[in-house]
Amino acid sequence: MVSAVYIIIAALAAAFILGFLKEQWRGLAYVITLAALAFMSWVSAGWVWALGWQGAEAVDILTAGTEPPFAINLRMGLPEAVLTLLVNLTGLLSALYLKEVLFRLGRRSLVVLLIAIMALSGIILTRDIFNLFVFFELVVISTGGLILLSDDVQSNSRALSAGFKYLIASQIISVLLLVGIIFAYHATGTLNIDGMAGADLMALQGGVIAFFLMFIAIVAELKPFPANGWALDIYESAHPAFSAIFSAATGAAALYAVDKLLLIGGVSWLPVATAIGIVTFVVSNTLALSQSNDRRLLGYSSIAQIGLVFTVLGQRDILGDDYYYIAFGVLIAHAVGKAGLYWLSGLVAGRGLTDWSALRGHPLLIFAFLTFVFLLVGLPPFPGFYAKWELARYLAAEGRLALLALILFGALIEAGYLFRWFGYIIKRERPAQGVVSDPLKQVVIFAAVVAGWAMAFLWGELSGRANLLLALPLLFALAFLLLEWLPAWFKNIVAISGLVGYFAMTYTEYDPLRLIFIIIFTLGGALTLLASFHTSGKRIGFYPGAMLMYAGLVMLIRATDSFDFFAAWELLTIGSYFLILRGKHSEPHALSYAIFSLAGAFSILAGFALAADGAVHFTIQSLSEVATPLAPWVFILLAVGFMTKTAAIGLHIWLPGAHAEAETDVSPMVSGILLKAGLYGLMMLMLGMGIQELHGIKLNYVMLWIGALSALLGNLMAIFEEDAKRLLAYSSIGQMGYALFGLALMNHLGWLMALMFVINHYIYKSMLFMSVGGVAKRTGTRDMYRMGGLITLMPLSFIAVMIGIIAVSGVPPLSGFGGRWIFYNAIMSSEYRLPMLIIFLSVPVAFLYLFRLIHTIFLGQLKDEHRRIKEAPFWLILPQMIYVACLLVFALVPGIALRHVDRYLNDFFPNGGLGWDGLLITSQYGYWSPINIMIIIGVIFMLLFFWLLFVNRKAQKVKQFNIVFSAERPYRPETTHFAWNFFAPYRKALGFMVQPFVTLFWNTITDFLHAAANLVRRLYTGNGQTYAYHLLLFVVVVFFVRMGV
Amino acid sequence: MIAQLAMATGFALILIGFYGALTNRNILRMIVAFSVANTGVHLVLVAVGYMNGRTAPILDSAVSATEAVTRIIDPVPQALVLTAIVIGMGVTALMLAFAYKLYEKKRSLDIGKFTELRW
Amino acid sequence: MEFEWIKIPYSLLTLFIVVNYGLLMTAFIAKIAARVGRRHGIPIYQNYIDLIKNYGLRSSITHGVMFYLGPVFRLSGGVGLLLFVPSIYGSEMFSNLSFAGDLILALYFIFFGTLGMALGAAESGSPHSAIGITRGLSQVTAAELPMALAVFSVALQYETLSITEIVAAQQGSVLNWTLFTNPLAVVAAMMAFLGSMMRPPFDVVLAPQEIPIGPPTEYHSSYLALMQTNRVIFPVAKVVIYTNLFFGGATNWPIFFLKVFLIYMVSAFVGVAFPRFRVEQSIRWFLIWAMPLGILAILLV
Amino acid sequence: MKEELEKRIVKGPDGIEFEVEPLRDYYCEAAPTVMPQAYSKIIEGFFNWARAESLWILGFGTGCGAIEMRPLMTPRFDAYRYGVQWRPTPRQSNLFIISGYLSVKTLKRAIRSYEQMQNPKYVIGLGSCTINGGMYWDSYNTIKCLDDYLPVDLYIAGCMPRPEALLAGFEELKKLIRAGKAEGANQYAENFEWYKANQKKVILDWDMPDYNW
Repeated sequence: MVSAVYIIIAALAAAFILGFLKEQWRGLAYVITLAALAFMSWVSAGWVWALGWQGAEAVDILTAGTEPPFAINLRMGLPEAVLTLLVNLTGLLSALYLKEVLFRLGRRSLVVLLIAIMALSGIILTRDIFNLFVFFELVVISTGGLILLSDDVQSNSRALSAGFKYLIASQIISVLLLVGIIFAYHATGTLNIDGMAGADLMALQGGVIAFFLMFIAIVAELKPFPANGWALDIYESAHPAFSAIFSAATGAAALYAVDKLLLIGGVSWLPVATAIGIVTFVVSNTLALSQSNDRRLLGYSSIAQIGLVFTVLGQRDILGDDYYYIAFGVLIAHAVGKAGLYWLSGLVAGRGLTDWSALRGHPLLIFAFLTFVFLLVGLPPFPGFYAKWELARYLAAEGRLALLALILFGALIEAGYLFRWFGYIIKRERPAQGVVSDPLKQVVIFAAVVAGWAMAFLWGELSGRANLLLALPLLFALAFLLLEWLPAWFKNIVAISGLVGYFAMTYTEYDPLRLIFIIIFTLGGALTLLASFHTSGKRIGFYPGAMLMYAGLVMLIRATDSFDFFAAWELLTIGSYFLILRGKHSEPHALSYAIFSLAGAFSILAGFALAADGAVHFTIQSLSEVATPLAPWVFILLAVGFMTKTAAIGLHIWLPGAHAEAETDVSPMVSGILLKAGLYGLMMLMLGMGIQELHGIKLNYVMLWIGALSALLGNLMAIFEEDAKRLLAYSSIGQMGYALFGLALMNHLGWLMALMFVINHYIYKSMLFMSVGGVAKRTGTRDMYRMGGLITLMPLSFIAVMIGIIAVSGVPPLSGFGGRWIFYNAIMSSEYRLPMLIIFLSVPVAFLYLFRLIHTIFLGQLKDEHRRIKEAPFWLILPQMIYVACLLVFALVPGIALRHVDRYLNDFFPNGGLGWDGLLITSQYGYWSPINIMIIIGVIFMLLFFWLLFVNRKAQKVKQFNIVFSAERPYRPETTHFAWNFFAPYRKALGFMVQPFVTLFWNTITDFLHAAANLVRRLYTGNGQTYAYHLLLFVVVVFFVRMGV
Repeated sequence: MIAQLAMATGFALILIGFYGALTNRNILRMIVAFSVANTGVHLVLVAVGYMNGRTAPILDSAVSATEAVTRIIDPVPQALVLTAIVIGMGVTALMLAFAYKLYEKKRSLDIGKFTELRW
Repeated sequence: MEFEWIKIPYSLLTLFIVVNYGLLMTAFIAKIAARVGRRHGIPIYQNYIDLIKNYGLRSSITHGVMFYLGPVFRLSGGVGLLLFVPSIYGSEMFSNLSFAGDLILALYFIFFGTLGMALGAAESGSPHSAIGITRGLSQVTAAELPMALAVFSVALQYETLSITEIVAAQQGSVLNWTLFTNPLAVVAAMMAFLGSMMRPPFDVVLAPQEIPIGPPTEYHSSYLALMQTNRVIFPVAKVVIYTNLFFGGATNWPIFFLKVFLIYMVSAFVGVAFPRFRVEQSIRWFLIWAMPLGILAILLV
Repeated sequence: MKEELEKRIVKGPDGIEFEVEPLRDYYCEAAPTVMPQAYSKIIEGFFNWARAESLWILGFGTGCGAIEMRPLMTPRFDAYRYGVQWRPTPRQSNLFIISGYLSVKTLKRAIRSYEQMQNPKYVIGLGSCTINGGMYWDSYNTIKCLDDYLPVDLYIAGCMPRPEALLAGFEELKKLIRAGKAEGANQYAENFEWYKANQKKVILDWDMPDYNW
């Protein structure tokens, strides 16, 4: 292998040669620079290959041919190789990116660039402390030079002032560092880091202060929270390509320098590192919330990410051999993501976050943006995800829960503002100036994207678990990215056949409980996708999102290990987020959905980490073996996570907006199918952990109350809704409340009822959403009081809605009654009484909003503008009719689905099963024979109907205004259709129960965060001197905190 | 005795430099203050290497190579200070270049004038 | 518990008896209510005449398919409710079609008629019927809560959901009736009974003259005839459930007629004495007075 | 013609413009038809008996006679005994009592209610105002002879007839119905044009289809 020192030699040689070239031979100079950078990258890549795969040993390069204390030595181990590769590659790509700027400024800027990259590689390689100082100063000087590349140097002095502030800060840092070095040398007698580490500097006289000065100087390079005003100004004003180098390369080099220093400092300094790191991570992320300039936001985000890596460095004592896997996972994800975003910001003209909506015309660039956001937030399948999982596992094992909570909180905020930004891109109206279409810059960006996905694959391989990228469902979903150019109907066929094929391939492997869920997710999904034929064009972004959700759902069912379960959970969350975001006004709702779901996912992550207690592979089944002191907390964390997905009361405010604003064929998917993932999670949890107790309170009793309250309040809120889809959304909250109640009963019939609700809710909710979507598509509005009298124009939709509401309200002939019957038998045999009372109130309440739905849309007075509307599109009607058939079949023969599950549940809840003999279903208390009921009601109904038809065979068909109107002539259809504020008396009586307290609660939290961010960011006044004060103050404070306390 | 005196003056210069940099609003005054601080650091560097009763680490007729070990002070800080001085000079030169550019832009040398980038 | 063909004629017989009994009894109770107002009151056979006259009317109009289905839903709801519950305890002949479902079926089948009526009346397009439906649904759902609580408390008390077993448990002396063994449930149920009988304290739904008789404003001739038949069958069917659950059921027809009449009289008595509640007043009345009793009934069973 | 009844061009949600003609789109324009007797004499007789025994009056009081109709429902006169009952909606009522003078405005509403009643339907005119205009014989806005506008089956004389007279009138009407001679509805249907012409002569703003179902 080529010796590592050639990296530095190549850079210096190239810089030297450039000196000889004529001023106007710019092309040649540029080529030489690129060649040098390429060579340096090739050398470090060679070392990465040798050390990583060939199994070679770390090599020490003795520069002066003698042992360290008397000469500087460089070391090339695996970490150094990876980091130098990262630095050199970033340098090369940025050089490519800066082509025309470098051409304009000539060869002097090329030299400065080469020196900068060489200095960064030097920082990583050198093992000598003074040499480290020299390389740091080289970085300072070259950074000072590179900042001036920024294009707005001519226009205003922002870049200049940022550079000057940086130099002020670096002066202070160099003073501290030099004093620290000399005293450390004086104490230990050597300048070599390994030598100092061996000499146990702490014990020597004055050693602690010396180390502190060195340590705090290098940490100041990492831009810690109070002392990073100068860094933000650089990020905001410098050329984006330089900011990419500054955040990815300089950040990585400085981090590794601190890591080397910590070898000297020993374990006692790790808590200080963790404290500084976590404060920087959380506070910088919070401050990023209130940013509107894109580069300054990226600056805050990069400071936060470096803070996170610094926290990981601070945890090196407990992370053991996974230390590099986690640290590099987070670092590389940050580097690639941040560099990519900076390069992307070079293409966008406007600097506001909403100006990025110019990207909308370029799907590839949006895919790039998404890849970088995924890298930063740490979503599967990217390295950050694996790193976060392992980190959580170690932290939970060590009991450092506060730290874990802070990390997850910071990650949640970061996800929040990045997804908010993505929402702006997709939804805000596009600015006049389009995207700069410079092919070279786009090549650089896509290089970063490819690097991101390569790292994802690599981290999957290294993780020792099933590599996510090799999971068949995920691959199938990602394949749709390649099919984006095809027409929508073709992709729809591929998607449906994929789902059905997957079911046909694997349906034998599931037990009855999972079989029901798999049928709903795959066959049900295929059925819902039928409705997607009604659209035209390419529908860019719909199928990858949808298939990602279905992939997540399917992998969730098949997951046995907690890691796969969690990965599937996050995949389905992201997939459904993309689906919801497609709605016209769905941006804020999709964002709140994403944040709630991610918060839920993080609580699940914490729950699994806590339960695993250090074990690398923790299966779902082994939830039952969790030790008693931890078990209730694990139960709570996991239950909260799953309940955010089933929108239990308190965590439900995202659901109405998300389901109502989604597209016509997305609402059924998100509402009918996605909510079941939460229920499946709860089932696995309760099957595993059974009834838990915390301080004497049974946790499933608490869930009973939550389920009951969700049922009641969900239904009550649905009554007073004017928007049809929001009404259905609130009703979903109510239905999920029922299912949660059934599960929490923890007896045989309770679970059977929950499953009955799972099936019923899927069928009728998808059907109702489709029919309401079809009506909204035809009438152009979702407000119910604007519709009316559509029964003659949209008869099939009417039939679907009527069958739907009969099923939902639980009136006998249809399957809803089955759910209620099992519910009654379940509560008969359970010993809880009070929560049931709330359920009893919510049973009839469901009746009200269902009637309101059908009355205001289909019956009553037909408005003028709706006189010529056609029936809903065929492809929306077909699935509805299939659902009607399903409902009737399920009403007649519930046994086909429930019988097997009933027997399967016997081994969890032995007593209380149902008897399935012939047509009659008997339980311990009562009996129910669906077929007889249907026949009897049918016969009576038909008899009376034909009798009435016979008697009224000569009836005169009249129109809408031939009504008894107290002998007056009705004025207009709008004034005679009673639909607005339909249940006014009910609101007078029970209105107090639907005041939006929960929304108020969550709004105050977010407002508090924004206010705090707005307040704290005032700290950066923009004055270089104040930044110097901050730096010194930071040094003094850390000193006293470390020494004094 | 001399070493402690040199060390003390070194630290004094550093503190004076910091004080000057933090209180003066004029950029040039700040640069001068920083160079004062730098010289203070260099003084400290050299003072640390001093040993009583020993001479400068120059191998010439006065001190031959063989007896050098007992006669000369620790040469390493001296070497370090050379590099430190060079680097200090480089950074100060860059700061002056920036100061000139800043003045060109805003016709003012007051650090408080350049606060467009904030919050 | 199995279906035999002989059950159909038996059920029709029960239906015939109940329809005639209903027509006579409602006229008789109307006469009693009149006598309270010192009026002579309608002749006993008046209901028959009204029925025949409505069928006899020559012309009728229709607002659409759902308009047709309104009365059909309503009457099939009433007839179904009657037939799903065993009328006479112990007699195979008059156990009607109760093999199809138990107490829960009866409890939920009450909504079948209400839902159908609401849909039919809404199809007529008249705002008066829509307002009537809103009031009706709001009130019925509030009234349904104490009923559900009482029924559940009884089910818990007798550990069964099958009506025949509940009636069997109440045989023997009068003291075995649920009235005495579980009085709170019975009081709650009777309050709920008032709510669903469309009698004056809670007749804001029909509210004659205010919103010309609410939902059935647009119904006439044969539709109205069907509704009149239901106006007769449905209360009796509901009362049959009450007798079976709370008042020891009926072992033969005379006891059946007597018990049904007495329970029906309860709502007549209250109806004659009290003015009409507004909807939110009636909702509050149910939730403040009836529901606590129901809750106590369940907790103390 | 009122503004809301004018023909207008309306744009549907899918952008198609079409014309809405309220009188044609909101109302059924069929003319009344003569309803044949029931299948045979006996059944028609039986039905007539039932119709006679259960007279449902429409709660529509016009003029001073209305106050006389209230006592019918009080204990003293109690018309319930004879199967007579109030019905608030014209749909369900068979008997329409024009109780006193009928101004043109009220006539328009009376016709609308009458036409919403089901065949067979009967009309009783109270007092002399319905016979020949009574004391308003020379008034500019009342109608002088009810017979020109509605087919009247029975007149009860008296300015205003007391409840006892009304009860006697009901007995008289029952005899007519039982005899099958109370076919006002069919008579109205047969010479519908004549009736409608008379009505339009008096009611100038007749902004309705001819027969308002």
